[in-house]
Amino acid sequence: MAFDLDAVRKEFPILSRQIDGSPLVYLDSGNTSQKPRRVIDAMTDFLENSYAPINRSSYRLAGEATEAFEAGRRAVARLVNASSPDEIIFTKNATESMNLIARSWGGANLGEGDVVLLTHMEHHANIVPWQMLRDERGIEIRWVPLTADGQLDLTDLDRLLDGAKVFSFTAMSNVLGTIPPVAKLCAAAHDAGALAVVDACQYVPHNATDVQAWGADLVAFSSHKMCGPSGIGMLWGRLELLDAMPPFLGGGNMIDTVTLDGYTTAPVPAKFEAGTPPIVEAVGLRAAVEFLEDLDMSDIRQHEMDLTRYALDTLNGRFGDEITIYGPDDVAVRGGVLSFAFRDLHPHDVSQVLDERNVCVRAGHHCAKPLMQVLGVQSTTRASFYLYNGTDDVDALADALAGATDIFGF
Amino acid sequence: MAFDLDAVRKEFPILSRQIDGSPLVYLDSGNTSQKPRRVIDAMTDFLENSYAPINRSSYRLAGEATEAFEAGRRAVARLVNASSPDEIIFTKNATESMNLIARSWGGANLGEGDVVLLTHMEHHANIVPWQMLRDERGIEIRWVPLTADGQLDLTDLDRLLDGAKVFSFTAMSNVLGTIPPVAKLCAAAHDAGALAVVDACQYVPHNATDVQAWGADLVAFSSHKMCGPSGIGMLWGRLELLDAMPPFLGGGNMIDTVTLDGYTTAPVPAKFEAGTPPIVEAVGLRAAVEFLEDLDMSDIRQHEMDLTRYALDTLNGRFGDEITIYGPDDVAVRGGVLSFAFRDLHPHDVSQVLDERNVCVRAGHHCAKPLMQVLGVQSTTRASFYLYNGTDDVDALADALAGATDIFGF
Amino acid sequence: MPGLEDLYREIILDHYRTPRNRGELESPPAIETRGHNPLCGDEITLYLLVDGEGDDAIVSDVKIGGQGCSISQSSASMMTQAVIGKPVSQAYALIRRFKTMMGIEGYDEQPGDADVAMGDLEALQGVVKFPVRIKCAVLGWNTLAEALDRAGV
Amino acid sequence: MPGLEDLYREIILDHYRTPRNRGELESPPAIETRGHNPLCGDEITLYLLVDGEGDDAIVSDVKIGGQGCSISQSSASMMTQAVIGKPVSQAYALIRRFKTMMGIEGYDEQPGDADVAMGDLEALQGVVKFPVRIKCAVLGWNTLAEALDRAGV
Ligand SMILES: Cc1ncc(COP(=O)(O)O)c(C=O)c1O
Ligand SMILES: Cc1ncc(COP(=O)(O)O)c(C=O)c1O
Repeated sequence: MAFDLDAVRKEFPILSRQIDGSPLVYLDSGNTSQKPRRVIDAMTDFLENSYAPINRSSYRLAGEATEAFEAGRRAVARLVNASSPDEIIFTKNATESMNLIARSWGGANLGEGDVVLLTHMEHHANIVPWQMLRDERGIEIRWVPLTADGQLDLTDLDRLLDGAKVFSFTAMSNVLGTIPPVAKLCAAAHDAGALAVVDACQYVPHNATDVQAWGADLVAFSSHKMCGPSGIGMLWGRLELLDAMPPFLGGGNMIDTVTLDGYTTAPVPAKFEAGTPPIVEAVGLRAAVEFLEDLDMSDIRQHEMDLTRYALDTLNGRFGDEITIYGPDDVAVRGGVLSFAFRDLHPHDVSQVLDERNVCVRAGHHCAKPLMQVLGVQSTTRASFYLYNGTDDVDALADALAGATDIFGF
Repeated sequence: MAFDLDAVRKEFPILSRQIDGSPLVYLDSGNTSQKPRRVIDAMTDFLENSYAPINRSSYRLAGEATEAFEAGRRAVARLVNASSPDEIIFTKNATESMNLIARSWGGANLGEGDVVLLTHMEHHANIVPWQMLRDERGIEIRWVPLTADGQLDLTDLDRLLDGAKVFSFTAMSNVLGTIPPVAKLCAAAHDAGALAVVDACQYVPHNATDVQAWGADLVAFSSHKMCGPSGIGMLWGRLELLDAMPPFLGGGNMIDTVTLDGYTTAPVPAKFEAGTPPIVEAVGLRAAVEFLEDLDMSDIRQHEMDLTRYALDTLNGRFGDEITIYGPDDVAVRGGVLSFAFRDLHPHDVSQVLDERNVCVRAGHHCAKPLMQVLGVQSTTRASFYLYNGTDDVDALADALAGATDIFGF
Repeated sequence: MPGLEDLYREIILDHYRTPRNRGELESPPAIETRGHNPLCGDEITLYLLVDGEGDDAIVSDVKIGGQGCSISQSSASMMTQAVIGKPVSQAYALIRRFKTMMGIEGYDEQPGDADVAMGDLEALQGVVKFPVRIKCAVLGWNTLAEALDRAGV
Repeated sequence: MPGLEDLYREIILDHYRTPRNRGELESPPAIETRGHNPLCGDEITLYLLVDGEGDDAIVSDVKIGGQGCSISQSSASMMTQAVIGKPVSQAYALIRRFKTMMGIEGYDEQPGDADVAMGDLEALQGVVKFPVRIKCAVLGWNTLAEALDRAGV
């Protein structure tokens, strides 16, 4: 079935909201996505009729709630082709997933002088947890640099990976849109004897994902960027690896037994899910996954590739030298994220002017300050697309940018 | 205004659900509470009309969403009488709050041989994080024992606190209902030079809470037990203390700046809120706090004291020696949590029989295995009350228990 | 909804009230394994004696200790009756059949499984209608499987 | 909704296009403080020279470095004009008045504050209607306050 943009948009209540008489042009999905009706309804219905504790109580309502929660886990496992639902850990967000990796796997396996390889286009979530580990135990962090068009410069990869114990990289940059060759990087990590960790926060919402085909070891992503609720993140890991990792947070549900003298841990996924989990959120997330599956991830990706092509052409065509769009031009290796500099206007002012026309973009460092330094800027303006965006949104963006001149009179 | 039970119940959609023709008798609120209409509506409305990223983008929708999120923080600050909203940290649940305390404060301040004092009635969330710290760095854990009626035995408190650096205790036991003298314990901790940490998970939902009057240093609690959404927990701390504590999770939002060489942290509360927070959940939590405030926490407490008295009298009266209810008999020092042993029936079977009549109770160790050992049992059956429960629920529980005999024919 | 009579069949209650093969065996020679259900805290200790090697290996004795609900206790009690004196291979087959009956996936029948009689164990079929109790019913079986694996004959 | 003309007043754009007192001062003797807005990454470096002691202390010079949006840049530029040559106590009073104008709580007016003229700074009043920009407008002011605190006269 062809991708039907109008039908898709009708599923998102907020997109029919009018602000001051004109519709919302939401171009900030790289930050967080809007939610379709069925996700909202799934949560409301669950709260009104079925809410109960999970894993702990044995009456029917609790059993059913547990089943609804686990159905969320199974849906996520299916979406990324995990070999078992037990390989999916629910966290609070992708950031917690990354911290879990650094602290649990890193805590058990990394010491003084051990090397972790990152890239210059990482989000803070894939930088700071490793820097904390560095401060604590003296690991060494190395960086894969970028080419002029914002792709990973893999020329020296073998040297950088030499002796590395972890290679952790984003599957899609939240600033440049760059999609590196994930499977190839995982294989290179393994060849060097390093763990392959993938920050798939920006990838999973927009692409068909197969963690097994990637050959990755650990993969982090977030519900709120893929039409699902806030308050729930995911970690996928190979079962044997997760089994071998020490726990992260301690408390109820993650234990097998507790005495005054000590505790033993439950099998995964419970081992990594201390305390009351995001119950309603898992129910909403399941609806989000089913929504994406019904549309088909490949069709979503195709739609976004077309749209990104259109956006690059439109903006470059209309503004020429006045606009600098960062990242690769080839949409086969980039997602629908367009960070740019516009004339000598500050991104905050650009965003302000666009907001006047209900065009919502992000201005700032996008939680990727090291990348800003590499690009030689303090901040950028970023438009990021999702399945509900169309060429009309790109046109609205371009029109609003054109209007910016009138105000600043440069 | 007197507490109007019928009016309160009408606010909870699930309570009008009929299962096999009879209503739900929900007696598992110590586990997690049901949600009133206005909490559900606040979240639905926000998702349909106002969802946007917070703290990161600068268009109006994002500014309004940030404001809605922060209003949740202010509401929580008001509820527990924090001296500033900045003292409220949003976590994923109380368990994360406890881990944050153990890892951040404990990590910075506790070493080999340092003493942490806990009590025999703690939840795993206030045990395992400290045991993890013990395994990691050799701290010593001491325990305050219990009296025969399930109160803290404070006879030896001074000796136990001697040399302790932390005293961490529950403000209300989730098994016994016991409410210890929190302010007195905080003062004793301070006299001994120890930090006073309070697990207020079971307290805040049922009692007017004043963290300043307690004189506590750090207090953990959870939204889902107080009519709010799942997926969001809270940590209150004195501002100077939070300011001095190192960060817990690393990533976006918690930083001031990041370079390839290192990071610096943002001021609290952001310092402890890495990644995309529970946005919609904070909006729902605000509605929950306002709901509780409108009813008045003191009236809620009075209602639950009356109900607990009625329940103790009814169950002891009807079943005499056949029932053993743990914990203090004086409702001035106990909340609405009744754990019991019934004849020689296993709690799982009791719960099963009650479930036949839609009476929902928890059977198990209640995430307090050390306490089970102290009580000399493997598990108990637990009925726990909240503002929507009434004497009819207690009667339904008693009737269903009476029916248990017919089946097992003991 | 399924009635309690589907769960608490008379034979189940009988095994609960009068559990068979309760007790301990000296270990070694017996293999001692523990199982428990973290949800409710139920604990079981199983003692296993195996006679012979390879295809000739026989489950010569099993004893059950620990505490649990009617379902976990009766299931373990019935299990001991079903496996004592049987070849180890049949005990494994029974574990597979039982778990399949409980709706647990990943236990495809193997040739010969169908020849293993379930007998009284059929009474536990009703547990499937009470999903949260499935873990109770299989507790003893998982513990037996672990003991057999450790016997490694 | 408030229009962009409420935000981008002509005088603000003028200070943005032609910022006053941009540059550096040798430090020491100047006090150098940095401020930034973690939301957007805006950075400001402020150099402060104070003459005299106690009640006689005067802000003798201020220079601004760093990058930022029109609001943070123009607000800092106007601020320099408003404080250079003024007594330190008046600079503090102006900070309080400015923050109060921005709707930031906890800055109750103190006796004498009302005497401090806001002048062109009134043009920034429109920022209040754009709450996310308030942080931009006060960035320079917070940085100045820190510098004055460090001067400690
Ligand atoms: C006393 C006590 N502490 C801590 C917790 C843990 O709370 P949460 O599951 O929300 O992390 C609970 C609830 O299960 C509790 O009752
Ligand atoms: C590439 C990337 N990694 C990690 C994150 C962090 O995700 P979250 O905020 O859900 O923890 C984000 C989103 O902000 C991201 O874009």
